[in-house]
Amino acid sequence: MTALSALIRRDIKIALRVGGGALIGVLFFLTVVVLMPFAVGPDLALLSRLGPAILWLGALLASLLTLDRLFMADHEDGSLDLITMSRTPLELACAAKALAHWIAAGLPLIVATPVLGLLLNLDMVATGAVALTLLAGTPALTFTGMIGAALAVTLHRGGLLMAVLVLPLSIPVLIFGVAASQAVIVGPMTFGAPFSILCALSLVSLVIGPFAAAASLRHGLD
Amino acid sequence: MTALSALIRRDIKIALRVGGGALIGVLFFLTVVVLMPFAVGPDLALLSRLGPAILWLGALLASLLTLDRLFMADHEDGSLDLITMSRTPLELACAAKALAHWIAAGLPLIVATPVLGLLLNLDMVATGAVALTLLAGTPALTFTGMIGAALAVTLHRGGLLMAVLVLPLSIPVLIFGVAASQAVIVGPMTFGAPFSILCALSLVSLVIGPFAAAASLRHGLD
Amino acid sequence: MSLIDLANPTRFLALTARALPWLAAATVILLAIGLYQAALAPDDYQQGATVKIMFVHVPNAWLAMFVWGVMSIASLGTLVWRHPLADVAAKAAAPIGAAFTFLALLTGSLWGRPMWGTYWEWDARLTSVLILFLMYLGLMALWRAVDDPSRAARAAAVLTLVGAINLPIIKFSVDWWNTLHQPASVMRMGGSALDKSFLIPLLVMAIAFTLLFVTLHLAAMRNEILRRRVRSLQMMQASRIAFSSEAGSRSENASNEVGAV
Amino acid sequence: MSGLKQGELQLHGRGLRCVRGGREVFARLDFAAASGEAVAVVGRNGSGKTSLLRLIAGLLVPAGGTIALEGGESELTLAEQCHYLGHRDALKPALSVQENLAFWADFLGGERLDAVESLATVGLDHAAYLPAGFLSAGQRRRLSLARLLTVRRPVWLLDEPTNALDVAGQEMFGGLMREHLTRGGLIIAATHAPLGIEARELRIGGVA
Amino acid sequence: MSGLKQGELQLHGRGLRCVRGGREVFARLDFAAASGEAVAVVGRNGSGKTSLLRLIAGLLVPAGGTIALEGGESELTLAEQCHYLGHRDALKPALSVQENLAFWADFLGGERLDAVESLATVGLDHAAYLPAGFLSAGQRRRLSLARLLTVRRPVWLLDEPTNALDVAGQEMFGGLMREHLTRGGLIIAATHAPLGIEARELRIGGVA
Amino acid sequence: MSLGPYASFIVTSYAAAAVVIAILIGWVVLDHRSLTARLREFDRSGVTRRSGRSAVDS
Ligand code: HEM
Ligand SMILES: Nc1ncnc2c1ncn2[C@@H]1O[C@H](COP(=O)(O)OP(=O)(O)OP(=O)(O)O)[C@@H](O)[C@H]1O
Ligand SMILES: Nc1ncnc2c1ncn2[C@@H]1O[C@H](COP(=O)(O)OP(=O)(O)OP(=O)(O)O)[C@@H](O)[C@H]1O
Ligand SMILES: [Mg+2]
Ligand SMILES: [Mg+2]
Repeated sequence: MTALSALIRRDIKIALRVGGGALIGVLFFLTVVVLMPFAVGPDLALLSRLGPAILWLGALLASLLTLDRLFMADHEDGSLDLITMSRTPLELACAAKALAHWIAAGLPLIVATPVLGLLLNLDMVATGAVALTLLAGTPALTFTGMIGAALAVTLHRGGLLMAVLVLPLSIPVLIFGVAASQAVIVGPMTFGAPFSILCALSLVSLVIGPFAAAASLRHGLD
Repeated sequence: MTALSALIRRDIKIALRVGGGALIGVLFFLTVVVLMPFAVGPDLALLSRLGPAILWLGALLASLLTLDRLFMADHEDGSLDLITMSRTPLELACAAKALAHWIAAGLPLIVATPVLGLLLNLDMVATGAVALTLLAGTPALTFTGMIGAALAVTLHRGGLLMAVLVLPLSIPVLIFGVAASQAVIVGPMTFGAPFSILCALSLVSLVIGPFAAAASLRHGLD
Repeated sequence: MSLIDLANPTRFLALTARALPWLAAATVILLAIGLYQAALAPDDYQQGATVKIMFVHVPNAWLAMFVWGVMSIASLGTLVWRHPLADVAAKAAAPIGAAFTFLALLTGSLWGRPMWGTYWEWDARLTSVLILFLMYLGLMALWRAVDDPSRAARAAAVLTLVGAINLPIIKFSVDWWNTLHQPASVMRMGGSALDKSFLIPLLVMAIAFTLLFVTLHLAAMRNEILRRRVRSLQMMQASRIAFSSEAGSRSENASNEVGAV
Repeated sequence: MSGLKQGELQLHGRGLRCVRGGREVFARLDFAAASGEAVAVVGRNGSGKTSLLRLIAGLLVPAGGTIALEGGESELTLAEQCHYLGHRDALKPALSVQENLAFWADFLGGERLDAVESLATVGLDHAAYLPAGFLSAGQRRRLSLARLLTVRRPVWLLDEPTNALDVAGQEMFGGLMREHLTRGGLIIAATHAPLGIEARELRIGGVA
Repeated sequence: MSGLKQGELQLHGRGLRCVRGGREVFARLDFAAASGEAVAVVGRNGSGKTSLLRLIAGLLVPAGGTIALEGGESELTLAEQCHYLGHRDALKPALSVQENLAFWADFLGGERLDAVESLATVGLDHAAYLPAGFLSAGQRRRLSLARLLTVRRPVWLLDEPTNALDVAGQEMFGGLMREHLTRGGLIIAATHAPLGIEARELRIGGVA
Repeated sequence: MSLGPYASFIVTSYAAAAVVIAILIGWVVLDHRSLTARLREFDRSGVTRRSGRSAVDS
């Protein structure tokens, strides 16, 4: 336990110092949200209809942009060697790293959602629904993205290849996240069904992600 | 000249090998386009209205995801030291690196646009217009993004901070790119006006980008 | 010939050389029968003649999933036993699977236009197949991007197994979410709901396509083994040049041929 | 400080074969080391010294042969009883010296020494609150050495450990190695320079 | 091969002061070196050897004092006449040995030697088509040395150049340095180990 | 056999399937040819496999 909590604390500390703090995550999110109306055109009705989609895309982006180096940085400076040699099972260490990433990159977004909802013309209930889906769904983004991050180390490749491998896995999360939020805003579906699928996806990824990542790292040893 | 063309060739080679080839860029673009309908919902009319915006967002994303390490990788392995010490002015070297990045990451997208237009229900003329605006506008994305990449080295920071710095700069490019494409699709504006602004933006960034990046790298020496 | 023998690449090559002509012949014969029966099949009372698309669409859709299943099993072989032949099987299957998936998508869209009035609709079944296609492409890109085959194999294996989760989603998407797409009518609990006049040609075509896959897969595996042989010979040649320039100082460490040979 | 003495350690490899990037690096390599013994792995550049250390540390999978540690703690794997000191120093520039060390101490677990004390031993106590990114090459190496001291592990795998150390640093390090050996540990070090302690030589790949 | 002989080179720094991360590393440092001369910069870990080399290479800005090269090509800056060999080796793992070298030869420009020949000199010709990521530590170092040979520059700034080189490599490198000096070049090398050639000592920061 | 109003869709599907399968077959066959040609090349230049057999033998 000390080992895992030490790893989590270290990763959060580094993310906050190097990434520029939790504020940067929020700022990034804000920029994406501000950017969208420009891309889509200044149509308020359309915007509030697209609101959840925009917020979800922002979350997806934030995790894609930062996940890339989740294991690569540790690999390049040799930390990963020592992590593999420790008494902590690699699966747990991977899970701890992903958790730290989620805390540093995912959580600030959720906290910022209410503010951004205002910008996107969403009412209280809708904002709450989006925040709730983000809370349930972003762990899935991190934990599936982790697989790509581990593959990037194994393959000595990064950049777009990783994104190409990871994106298909995160599509379902996006679908159900947006569907659940839309259900609250426009109906006619119920919030419950897509939301519970979203939770299920998160739970599944919580299990599969660390195992796949650890397997990939172990088999990629050189 | 040999020096610059050597730098361009090297960067393209590395991008293709490490990023997994130009095909990956196209595949990434495809994935983003496939992703959007999930976020936005399966409404074909809305999709074709958002088509240009989606293609432009894909281009923005592809450049954001890869620009991050434009100078950072060279900094970390010491190449940047030698590049600064060479007889080639740093401004030109920066421009060459950005050009290589554009060729490896931007050009494939433009080539792939026609196929993606099909998926987004765009007609021939609209697709052509989007491809043209991308051709004129993506250099601006790369050359303004380069400033952020240089700042990332100077500040010893990466990840989202860079994106936060770069995104605001790329907003105008995005606006006019989408506006020009929309003009062709729905009117009522003319294509000419926003398109010439887009070209002007690109030209300005071609000049300012390298100087700003070089200045930032020089002052960031340590 | 036991399984162990099969796992030996050299034996495998010999076996393929013998089996391929027979397989190819069987494929051609069954395809001919299937096509003939499909041509004779009556029009559907709802769908008219467009029902004929079914005889290509459904086998391709099945194979799209089946091939990923084959790759998943091969991936287990790669990760658990680290067997090079499993790597070869997984790599050779990917382009073939991608082709079948592409055909399923294409014929599906072509069928969708007359039936649903649109080529494409973002519904769960169609989308999950598209994701399958993207993952096939991603896998192929991965294989291409990495020149060390065993390293690529292990990464691809992890990804294949993760992607296998998509298979049940494709299969059951029509049941879980009511969508445009037909629910399962051939393979479902409680027997097939399809009329014999459609069912028999469909099954014949499905078997023919499966045979086609087996044939192509074996041939592609053979190519892959040869490709690795070429690679290791190239490497030997390179290290041989190295020895001569180093005046034999490394003779103790003479690099051996490795890989699938 | 007692943890190691519980028995004689015997580390040996038999018939090891190493393949990297599809090329054979070495084959039929045997080695052995026991408690209190230091082995200096020597050989030409590219002969496979680093590869051997990584094989022992479990960071590479041998293409053939076996490695075993006898007499260690039975519930731990070999890798979990090894310290690996490679070229890459596993330090995070954004964290302070003290934070870096504390992290590895917490993460690696097991029997521990006071972090402050080991920083003083390697002569970095004055820099404890500096970010590791501010350290010079030799100071980084010293910080890596401090890791070996805070967490006790019986097998030290050292890859050119004296690189970047100044003369005083090399002496200090010699003392640390000697202490580790007398406490019943064993050392396998790849090196081109003299190691600073008495060591049995293991030559890889013919005469240098 | 003539480019250098055109005159005597004189490199000197006066009253140099270096500040890094807000802390003063050294102050009032003077040094001088002339054609055919090698200066070994020695000192404790963290005394500022690397910092001095980076000051000369123009990679750090001095907080005070001046550095000048007399007798060099007048239209080039000091940095453009220097080779800097640091800890980080400026190699791209994805490119082959030969591609890495060819890139630097093309990019650095100026008078050039055949790349194949310099690879042979440093003993890497057999690995020319291997990706640089496959090289061992010493092989990487050798590849960096090949860069000094393909592109001719009169001033060599070397940071612990013998690190990771095997015995034969150190001898080879000694020969290269001697050749460079006789051709009228000058060398400033930071080192803890003997350099392998005769060199004037420049001590930074008191006795080690 | 009349294909009704949607004949073009049906024909396109079958044609597309034929083309894609033909491409697959062509890929496999051409690949095999070029690979065996390269192995023959090795055989002629005297490079043999570890087992001592020639490059082209299976
Ligand atoms: C691009 C569009 C389409 C895709 C990606 C697609 C995909 C699939 C897949 C994956 C299967 C196999 C599912 C299973 O075994 O349970 C399948 C079966 C089938 N599809 Fe499609 N399809 C598409 C369009 C259509 C259209 C337009 C029709 C007809 C209206 C259609 C009719 C059928 C039928 C009848 C089956 C057999 C179902 C069974 O008996 O299990 N499909 N399709
Ligand atoms: N990037 C940096 N930022 C701030 N301070 C630094 C940085 N790099 C080094 N320093 C500090 O500058 C001083 C001199 O460092 P330098 O690397 O020049 O030492 P050195 O003499 O080369 O030491 P070594 O023998 O260990 O290589 C050290 O005290 C170090 O803490
Ligand atoms: N990551 C890698 N991938 C493929 N081959 C590698 C890799 N690392 C090293 N090699 C090869 O393995 C051989 C042994 O490398 P290793 O690093 O073990 O040598 P070494 O004895 O430590 O050399 P040095 O004295 O230079 O440190 C070298 O020929 C090298 O080319
Ligand atoms: Mg080594
Ligand atoms: Mg130094």
